[in-house]
Amino acid sequence: MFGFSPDEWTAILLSLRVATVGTLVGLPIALVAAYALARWRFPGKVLLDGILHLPLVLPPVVTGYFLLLTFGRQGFIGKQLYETLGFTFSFRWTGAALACGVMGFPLMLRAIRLSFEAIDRRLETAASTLGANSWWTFALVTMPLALPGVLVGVILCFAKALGEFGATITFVSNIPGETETIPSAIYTYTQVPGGEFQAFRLACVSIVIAMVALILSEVLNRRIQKRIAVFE
Amino acid sequence: MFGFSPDEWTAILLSLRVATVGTLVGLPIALVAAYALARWRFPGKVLLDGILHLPLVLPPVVTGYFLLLTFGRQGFIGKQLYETLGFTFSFRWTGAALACGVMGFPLMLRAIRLSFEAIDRRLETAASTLGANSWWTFALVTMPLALPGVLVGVILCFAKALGEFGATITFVSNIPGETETIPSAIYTYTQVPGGEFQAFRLACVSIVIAMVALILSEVLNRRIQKRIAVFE
Amino acid sequence: AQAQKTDASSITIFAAASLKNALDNAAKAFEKSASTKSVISYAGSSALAKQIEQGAPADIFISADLDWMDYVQKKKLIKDDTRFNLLGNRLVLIAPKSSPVELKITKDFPLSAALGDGRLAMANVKSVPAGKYGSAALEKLGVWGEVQSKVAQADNVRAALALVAQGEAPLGIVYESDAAAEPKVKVVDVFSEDSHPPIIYPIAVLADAKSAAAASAFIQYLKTPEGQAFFTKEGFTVLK
Amino acid sequence: MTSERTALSVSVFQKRNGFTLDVAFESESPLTALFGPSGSGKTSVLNMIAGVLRPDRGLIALSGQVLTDTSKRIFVPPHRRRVGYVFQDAQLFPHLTVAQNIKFGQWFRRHEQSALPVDTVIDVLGIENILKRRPATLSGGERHRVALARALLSSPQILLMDEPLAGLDDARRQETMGLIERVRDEFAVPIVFVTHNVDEVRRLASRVARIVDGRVTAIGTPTEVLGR
Amino acid sequence: MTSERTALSVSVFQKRNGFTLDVAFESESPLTALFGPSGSGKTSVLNMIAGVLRPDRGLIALSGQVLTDTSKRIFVPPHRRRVGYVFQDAQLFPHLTVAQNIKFGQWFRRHEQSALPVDTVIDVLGIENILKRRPATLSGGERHRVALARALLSSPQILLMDEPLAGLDDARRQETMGLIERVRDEFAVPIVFVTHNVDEVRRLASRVARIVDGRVTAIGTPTEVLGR
Ligand SMILES: Nc1ncnc2c1ncn2[C@@H]1O[C@H](COP(=O)(O)OP(=O)(O)OP(=O)(O)O)[C@@H](O)[C@H]1O
Ligand SMILES: Nc1ncnc2c1ncn2[C@@H]1O[C@H](COP(=O)(O)OP(=O)(O)OP(=O)(O)O)[C@@H](O)[C@H]1O
Ligand SMILES: [Mg+2]
Ligand SMILES: [Mg+2]
Repeated sequence: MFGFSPDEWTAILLSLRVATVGTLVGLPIALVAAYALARWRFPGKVLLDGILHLPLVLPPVVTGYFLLLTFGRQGFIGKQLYETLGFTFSFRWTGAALACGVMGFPLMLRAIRLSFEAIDRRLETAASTLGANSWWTFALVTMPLALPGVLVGVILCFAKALGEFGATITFVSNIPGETETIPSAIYTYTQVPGGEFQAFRLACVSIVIAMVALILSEVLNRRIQKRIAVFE
Repeated sequence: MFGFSPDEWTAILLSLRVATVGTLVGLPIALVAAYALARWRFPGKVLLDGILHLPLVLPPVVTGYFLLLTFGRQGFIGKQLYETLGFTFSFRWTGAALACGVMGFPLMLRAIRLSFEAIDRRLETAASTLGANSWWTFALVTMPLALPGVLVGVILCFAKALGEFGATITFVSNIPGETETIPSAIYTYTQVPGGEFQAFRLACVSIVIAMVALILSEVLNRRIQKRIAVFE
Repeated sequence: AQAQKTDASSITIFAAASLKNALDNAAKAFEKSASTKSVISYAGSSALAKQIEQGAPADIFISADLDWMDYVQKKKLIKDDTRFNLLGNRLVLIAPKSSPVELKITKDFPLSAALGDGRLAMANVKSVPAGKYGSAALEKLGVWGEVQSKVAQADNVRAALALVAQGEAPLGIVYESDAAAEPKVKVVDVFSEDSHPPIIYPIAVLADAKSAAAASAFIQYLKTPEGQAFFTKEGFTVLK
Repeated sequence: MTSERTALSVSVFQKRNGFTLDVAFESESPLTALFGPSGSGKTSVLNMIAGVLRPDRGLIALSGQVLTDTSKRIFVPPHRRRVGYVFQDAQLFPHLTVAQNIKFGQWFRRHEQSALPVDTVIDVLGIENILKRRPATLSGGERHRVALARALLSSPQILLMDEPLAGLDDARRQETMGLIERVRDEFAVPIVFVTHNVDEVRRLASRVARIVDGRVTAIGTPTEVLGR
Repeated sequence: MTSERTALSVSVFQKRNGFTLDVAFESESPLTALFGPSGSGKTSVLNMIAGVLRPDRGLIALSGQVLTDTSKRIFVPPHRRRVGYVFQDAQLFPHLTVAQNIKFGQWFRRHEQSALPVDTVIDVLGIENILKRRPATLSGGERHRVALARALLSSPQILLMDEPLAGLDDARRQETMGLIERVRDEFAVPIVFVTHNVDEVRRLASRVARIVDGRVTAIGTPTEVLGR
């Protein structure tokens, strides 16, 4: 279909899966981290904040290499995981999802945190006087009010994950059917004469996917905004 | 100092300059675009929105290649610039700044837009009844209230610009003293056997710079939040 | 579903990205003749070497230069006896198609003058093989000192090629195999073999290859004239 | 009917899912009170006079100047209307201090001849001690008083006040009513005033419009509309 | 002094840049009114009873149960206090409909024996027509009435009401006062009530504390405190 080779189709589907899984698994962690950073005071907060930004600051290759050293089968976390659970990230699509999730994480975190910080805390107070403990308050007030930011975070992370290349290829290499995502495939095509057209075609697929995701998020956002707008 | 070679020092200073210029030049554009996307309705809005996200979605190398085709000396914009103004991006630090700015732009845009959308528009209405036209309202009400988001946008863009590598090296290559930023230098080191230590050292510099920027933004943010908090 | 097939009918190859076209075709032909499927992961040699060090499930490694093969060999990650030099390549000086430049590569040839205030596009001279070979050649020819400050180092050969093809740089040094396929550039001259260290793509079977037998069979196939043809077609030279 | 002499002429129509506002009244009175149950459309009328809400159809004119005329597509934007609007819920700028909030309006109309003496307003409203604070640290009544001061000091051509005396204790309420009377008489600024309080209407208004369910059901002097 | 029989006992101290709150009063009365000028600390006292503001020092007890005791480090969190709090500025949840806003409190206290009949409250407050709307589309008075309904229906053990009758027209104010009386008498929920209106105090309260500048200056029956 559309003249894509089976390998390319595999890469497209894999990219979708990797970006989706990376984003969705990262989401709850981002929610917790964003909440902690927005609301709590604890020693080492700035340090944690800084560490969570690292994937943004470091060249992706460095992040990928670091993941390889940590979550590779010889890595100090990867080894534990493999020996205790028999689970490994290395050279699996799960590793690609990890890399993409890690790279997109800071973006998601920041957007969500920004939204948490913008919430009128008097509404949370009101919820507590009505009998909601902090969990319920979070679920029924904080989260719904922060939804536009969560949505932006998700879309940023997803988009980033779709485009992520340096960390992925460094961590889990570029194995067709397992870890070759769209950007890796594009990279490979740019490395040989005559691959430009195919690279371009794959880039277009990325764009289309991102566009669809964006439009979806936009529609959702408009609905949410309409719901929680303080003024029509 | 710290055992860095002069070339490395040059790379560090250059990275700082490139990231700062890329961010600051992008900021006004991001403000306008974010305002337009948050407030106005116009045909092709979703398309514009999508295009502004592209640097996030595409592998950096593709963005860099695209910049080369557009802003290179033979590119259709680059050529005009060179012929009319004698100004060129190619192989200049300005080109690196352009690449970094472009790569960080979507992040900045999104954070700012999120803040604009979260503003209580009744306050803008109040400003208008007090005689402020839309420019003044923007300057005195919208902007100050969106400051936390603008700050987040700036820091995200700056961090991304510090780490940007793929687009920069593809667009303006790696010329020590002119376009060799920290990530380019790091990348070079990771590509030679035994270069890990130097790569690591440079990565630490990136981290330190980002940390300082982050702490600064955090301090500023806390001040702003304190000012505009709806509740103490 | 375990995608890294461990059965003998499938091999995983880690190969330098510049080999894609030739190796893809060779692997396809080999699959037809020997019904061994091959999965090929293309990336930079350094990334691949480090992944092999971290236990990547590969059977064969093809590096774009000797350094990274030496790196994995030193760590005892390959079967020493299977290593050999598969391919060679030639370095060429290129210019945009429309460029009137004429140069003969000789000792002290006027490269700097030909560049004017333009840049010489090369792959990274510290890390990318083509860049390393190129700078070595220029040094040997006695012109490196003059042009060193005019070099624009790209991420890889293809990016250097793009800089010349786009007219950003008036001259560039790339592999012949790349230059041949790009219609927007022309070859100004070829670097002589003795001006730089030999350009070599070494290949080896990895020490903990899961399908060592099939891997060896594939390497044998690459040595046959039929296998070699795929590489010569893309502009590589086959080493004996 | 709408003559130059008519101070304020309002005739607006708007449908908003379920609620229909169809209000028409004229008033030459220095202080017009809008009176009526909650949800009847009083705030909506003020919003339309201020230009922050556009009627579907309608005409609003003040001292002969047309502010809104949908049939002629005239719509003077709010910042050109020189209204002083005391919103029902203060709407102070959270990022500015009380003093800056008050200056906000003054500054944009600094070339108009200033209306009230600043010190008097600050004194009567009792906000001298909180001038340096930010709205988030104010009590409900304090916030309301700052909003009053801000509107009073913005050199308005017309004052729109949405329950301006709510949340004030009796003593301050009396003083503030005195201030409003001064604005009305001394500075001749027409005032439109929303309230639920009959006493306030009797004391301040010379004309009252009773609005029920988006319609004017009675208009006249306080005695005519409210009885004795 | 603080005995089991005392319904409500408050004694709190707090310094907040420039403002010192130092309030102590006890009341066994079913409805205690806090009366005093704007900015005197009435809302702060309610906030402390509700547990949304912590005093620097102090003790708050309700029907023998200690809610806050800084000396013993006791602090019952707000969601365990079973207060029904009508905030001065509504604080409706903007993302929920009116009906959902009201359900919010009911749901969390659904195991407590329900206090008031829902229909009566909705009827008296006149919000049946707006149950499906979101707060952003409500008028000021409507918002306030929804806040009242939400607090009344949350099965409170004590009702805190910050100017609950502000913004209501006379007819509805009378009806609502009747409702409050019913809560007070029939359901025996103690009420603390902030207002500026002397008539309301006289009608509803059996005990009044006058707060001025963060201090209780008088406490007693309405006649004792307010005179005749
Ligand atoms: N963060 C703060 N810093 C300084 N003063 C504060 C702060 N927060 C509140 N105050 C002051 O505390 C005082 C009491 O406030 P409170 O809201 O309790 O008053 P109130 O009696 O409810 O007034 P109102 O009738 O106007 O609602 C006010 O004078 C207010 O300005
Ligand atoms: N978006 C909307 N959709 C439906 N109805 C709306 C919307 N916005 C406002 N209304 C209704 O319009 C009516 C008039 O509102 P308005 O704010 O003008 O009332 P009001 O007379 O000022 O009442 P109050 O005294 O309570 O402030 C109200 O019944 C309100 O519910
Ligand atoms: Mg109103
Ligand atoms: Mg109060």
